[in-house]
Amino acid sequence: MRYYALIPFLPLLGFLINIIFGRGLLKHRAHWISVPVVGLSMVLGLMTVREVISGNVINEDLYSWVISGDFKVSVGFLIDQLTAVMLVVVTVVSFLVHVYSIGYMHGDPGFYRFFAYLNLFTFSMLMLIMSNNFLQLYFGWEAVGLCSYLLIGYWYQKKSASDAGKKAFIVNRFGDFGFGLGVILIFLTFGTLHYAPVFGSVSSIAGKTVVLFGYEIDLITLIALLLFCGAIGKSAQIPLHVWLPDAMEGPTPVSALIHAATMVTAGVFMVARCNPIFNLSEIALTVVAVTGAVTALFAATIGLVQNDIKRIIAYSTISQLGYMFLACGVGAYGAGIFHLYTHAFFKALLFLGAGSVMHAMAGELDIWKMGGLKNKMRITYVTMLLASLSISGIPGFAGFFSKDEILYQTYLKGDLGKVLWLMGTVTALLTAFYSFRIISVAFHGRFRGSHPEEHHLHESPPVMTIPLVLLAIGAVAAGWVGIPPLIGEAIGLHGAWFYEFLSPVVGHPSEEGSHSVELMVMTLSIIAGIAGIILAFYLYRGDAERAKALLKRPFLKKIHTVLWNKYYVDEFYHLIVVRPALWTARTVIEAVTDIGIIEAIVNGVPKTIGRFSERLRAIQTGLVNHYAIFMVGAMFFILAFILMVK
Amino acid sequence: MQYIFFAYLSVAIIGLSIFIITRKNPVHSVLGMLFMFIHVGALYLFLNAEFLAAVQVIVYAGAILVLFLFAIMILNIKEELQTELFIGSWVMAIPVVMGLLIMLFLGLRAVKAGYTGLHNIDYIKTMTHTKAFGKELFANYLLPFEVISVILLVAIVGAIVLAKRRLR
Amino acid sequence: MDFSRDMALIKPELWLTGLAIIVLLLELIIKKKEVIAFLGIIAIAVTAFIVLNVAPGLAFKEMYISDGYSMFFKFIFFISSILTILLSMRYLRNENVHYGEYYSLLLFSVLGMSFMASSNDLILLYLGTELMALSIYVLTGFKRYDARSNEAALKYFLLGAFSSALLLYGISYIYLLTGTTNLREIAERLISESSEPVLMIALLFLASAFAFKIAAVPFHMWSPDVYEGAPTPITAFMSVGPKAAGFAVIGRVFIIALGSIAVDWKTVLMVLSVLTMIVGNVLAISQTNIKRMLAYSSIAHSGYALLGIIAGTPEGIRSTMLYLFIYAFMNIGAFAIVTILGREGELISDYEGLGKIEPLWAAIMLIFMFSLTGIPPTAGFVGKFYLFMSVINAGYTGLAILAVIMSAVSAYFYLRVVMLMYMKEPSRTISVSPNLPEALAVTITTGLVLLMGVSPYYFIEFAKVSMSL
Amino acid sequence: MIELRWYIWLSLIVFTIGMLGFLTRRNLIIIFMSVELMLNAVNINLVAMSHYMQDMRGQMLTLFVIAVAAAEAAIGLAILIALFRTKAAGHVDEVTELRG
Repeated sequence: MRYYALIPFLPLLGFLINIIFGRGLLKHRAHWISVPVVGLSMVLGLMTVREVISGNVINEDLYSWVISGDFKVSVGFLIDQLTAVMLVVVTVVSFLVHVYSIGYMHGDPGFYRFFAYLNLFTFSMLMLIMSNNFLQLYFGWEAVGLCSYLLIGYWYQKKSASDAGKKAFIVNRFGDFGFGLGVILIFLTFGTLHYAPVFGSVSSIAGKTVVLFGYEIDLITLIALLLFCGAIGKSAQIPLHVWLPDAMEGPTPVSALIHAATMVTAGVFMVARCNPIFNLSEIALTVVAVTGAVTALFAATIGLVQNDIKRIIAYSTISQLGYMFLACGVGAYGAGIFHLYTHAFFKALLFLGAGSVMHAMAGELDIWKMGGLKNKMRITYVTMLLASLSISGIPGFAGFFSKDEILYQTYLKGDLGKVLWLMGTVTALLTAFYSFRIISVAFHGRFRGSHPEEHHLHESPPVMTIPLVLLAIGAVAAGWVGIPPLIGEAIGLHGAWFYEFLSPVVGHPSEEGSHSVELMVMTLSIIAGIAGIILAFYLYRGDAERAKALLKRPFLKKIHTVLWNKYYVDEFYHLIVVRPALWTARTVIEAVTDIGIIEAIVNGVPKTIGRFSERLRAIQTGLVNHYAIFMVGAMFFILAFILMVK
Repeated sequence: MQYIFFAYLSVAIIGLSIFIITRKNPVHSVLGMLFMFIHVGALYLFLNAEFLAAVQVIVYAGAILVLFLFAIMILNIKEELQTELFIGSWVMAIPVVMGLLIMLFLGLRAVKAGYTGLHNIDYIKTMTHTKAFGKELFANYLLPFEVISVILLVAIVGAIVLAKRRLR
Repeated sequence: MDFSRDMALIKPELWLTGLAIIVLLLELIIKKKEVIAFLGIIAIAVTAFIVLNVAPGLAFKEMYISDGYSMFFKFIFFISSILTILLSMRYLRNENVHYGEYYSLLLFSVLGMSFMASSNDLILLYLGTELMALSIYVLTGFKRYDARSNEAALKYFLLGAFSSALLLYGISYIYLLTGTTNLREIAERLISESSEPVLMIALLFLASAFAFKIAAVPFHMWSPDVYEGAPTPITAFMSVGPKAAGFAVIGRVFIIALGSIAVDWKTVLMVLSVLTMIVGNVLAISQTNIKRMLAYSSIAHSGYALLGIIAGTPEGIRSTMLYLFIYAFMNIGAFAIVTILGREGELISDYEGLGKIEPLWAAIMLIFMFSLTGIPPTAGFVGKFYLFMSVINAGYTGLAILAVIMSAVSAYFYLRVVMLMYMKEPSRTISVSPNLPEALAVTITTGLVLLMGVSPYYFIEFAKVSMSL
Repeated sequence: MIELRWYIWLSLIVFTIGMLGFLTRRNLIIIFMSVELMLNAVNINLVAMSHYMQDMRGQMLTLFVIAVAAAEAAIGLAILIALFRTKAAGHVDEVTELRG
């Protein structure tokens, strides 16, 4: 029984049913279809994971769509340990978000459309992670992107939402272009697109070079970097991170599912999946690690000063994704995937919690308009608190184990590793700080909104809080499958089970460290986390007078301004990309259009064909004789041609 | 003698053909066609194909031309005599057809019969053409012969469907 | 010699003839025409079943051949005629010309086509062509109180007769050169006769007559007029069945009989194919009547399908066969929507806002338009993909590039229909109420277009097996 | 002895005349008659070839052509009659509603 094939196709079925019957038959009952299919797909997914844990790895082509010579397009599934981890993440979070959305999207005019897109997204994401070849990966890659744009611009009547959708689309084009080139290059190099033969023969092309623009470039490095281009775009790393904060224009469940737990982690997954390629290129790995570390620190600093609750969490996501890439870059793919896995729970929880708050606050996003929510929204508060503790790396919570492992492995990676480790530890402090800034400002103190607003405050319905509770359990406990051996020994548990589980796919990190180093790293990261929390509570207690007082100092004020404006990256892009593009569009194209060149090309070609077509139509006079004349004429020319040429 | 005979038949056939396509009055054309068919039949006789000659006269002249005459009865001959003979752009047709004719003629300048079969003239003479033809037809061309019968059936059905008046 | 063996081989045609005559006779007794239609479908189904059980072989002095190739084409004819019958009933009733002869004539034309596909002799080929053509002339003019239908029938008839004269003239020179009309013998005797002027003349006339049948430019000019004027189900049928029959004949005559002068006929077909693709696609752009637009699209598709014959390789022939098979479903499907909309869907502008009033039918039309354009995952893409690949593999990369460019041009007019359906506001209200057979036809075509698009493997195998027999 | 090519040339000329008639005449019946001319040309060709090759096949085809011509005539003239009835048109330029 190949029941695993149902895992992606059930959501697809849900999508089809919704899109066909949604408008007429289902309307506000769309979730009757959507939620069960994803639930079933989760159950099957978990069953498959159990199979994998017991040692069965599946790799087969279900069927081939087109075969022509070397070129083969097939739908095939590879379900190994890495896929299993992703299956858990995608199906569980997706199911919980689906359930949550029933409450959150209640009464929205596009209810069925929303669920249809969510189903489609789940399908695409599952196709992406379960693929056994690059083409299907690419298909899933583009399809999740498509769903992402559709859902960011879900409230398309809002200009900011449709603009954000466009921005995500355009920014991702840059990355996907590179990714597409990478896939093509793989096909040209290996003659196949299936993982197994590509990864099997990848070592044979080590050291091969290609000449590009006169430079000799290592082929493997080129492939790896092109693939990584795609990861940068999809996972919102520097310099293509600008779309993710804007993507928060989409409905909050979408932010939780797509822009925190699953789609944006596709880049990390892809790098881990392609580890045989990346491992052969020191340059590519270094690029990955540095990009990750810089992004982590950079995004965390921006997150410090934002006021929009979803934007803070969005920058936090970018930062945490940076951690994952950092791990991959130092060869600790297991740690990266582990962080991906724990992050999915606590980050989805943070977003859903924020959604719950928005639900109570009638869509308000500014944390300064909130305050004292903890008394009105018990469950939301407690779950948010647990998620924040987890992301801050407090021992015992999921985030601690994964983050600690990343920092430890980074520290071991030579001199550059030490620098990156320092950046990572500072980021840990900042992470704790901005996370608890939200808790402190939004949930503690007194309510800063108007009286009717305060009256309106209420805890969300159970359909929303139950997913919160379930995710909170994950945020606390999900990490216990990957306890560091150091702690494991101390409490008598088998440590590092997760890494051993993944090692058939991603191998072990190359460096071995000592217990004392591990203990030092761990202690420092715990200190950083706790320090961040204390600092946040200290500065933002009450009405945050201390924080306001700090901002009076000119130097800090300047820094704040820079951070508030996100290092002016958007402005910078506006200056170097958008403005020139618009300028070109306005002046050059207009000028040329006046001359008529562009018009000749853009409008002219269809118009010429159209005119040609009209002209040709005149030949068709409706007179039988004329038709025969054309036939005879053609015969004359053909015969003349044949006889003369002979 | 045979040259004269062939020359007469050729000239007559060609002349009648031209006559057919240039007459204003369609009835004249049909009559021209009748004569032409008879001449073609004579040509078949000349080629030792008596049976075909008979068929030519009976089917073409006897059946097909009568159909044409029926159809022409519907036309208003008086009006017909006053309208244009050719389509407006008949000039276009001349070079095209002449070009093709020249090309074909160039290709067909020196044709010869390629193969020799079993049915030589003596054989046909002893057998008589009709008998030889019939033997050949029912021995080797049974399937096409049957298909022809279906074609004729279709023609009958089709002609009735198209031409009958609406039943109310 | 062995008469009973001969009869066993032509069993499908015998049955079809018999059943067609029975249908014709029952029409006198049974007043309910839907029953006649149903009998017609049964007749074809029975024939299809028999075709499956006929052993390959030659019959009637090697005039008739039964092989996988003919079987494959016969299935295209059967499928297209069944779909046509399903589409016809309500249409004919609405047009007030619901006569039982319609169905028997349709069966006779299928009979003619199956003789064409099975003929191993130019005589039988000619007679099959005539049987098919005569039936279809009548079917085209079946709306006999409609001037447009009459006009279409007249034009088709006159030009068809003209083209069959061309065919005969060509046959006469083949006969002169080889002393035979049997395709295999022609091939044997022609080896010594390469590229004689007379042979070229014969080739020219044959190619012209066949090009007329498949509506290749510049022998295409009848087809838009005839397609527009004919009853819509017959248009659907004509654009698929007789066209496929034409291809069956082209494949057999050119590749088997004229194999020794492949260079010459490939040149001719290449010119025709290039012209066909360009003119078909370009002229479709400026059409306002949807049937006419589909007529030009059908011309363009002939151009694509010719590519496989030009490639001349088994892979190429197979691709052409597969393409025609796929084309049968997607084109009849598109015409099915046009038929169902009836007088409400004559013009392309009638499709404005259809997505709002009739989302289901608009969605199905969208699938067919996508398929005709060749957008995955529809069958049209698969067909084009294999076709173009086979041409590239045979070394005609330029042709493949042109075909791809022309496919892009074709997107302009196919997707315009989609654009009108979904981006425009409806200007009027229409009610679409297909009857059961029509719904069935649409279901079959839509289902197969999607199925072949998603998993073409079995159909490719089917074509492969048919070729290897 | 008359050579075969004389017959073929005769046939060619008649065929061409038929073609010319088809291409230029307005009257639908005459156009159809031109097709009959072309068919007769083919028949001359076939019978002559058959005779000179001492083979029956060409004559056989001629018989079939004549039969088909009869069937064609029946159908063609029925179509013409249907057209006369709806439109009273007997010339090609009167039936150009379908065009473009």
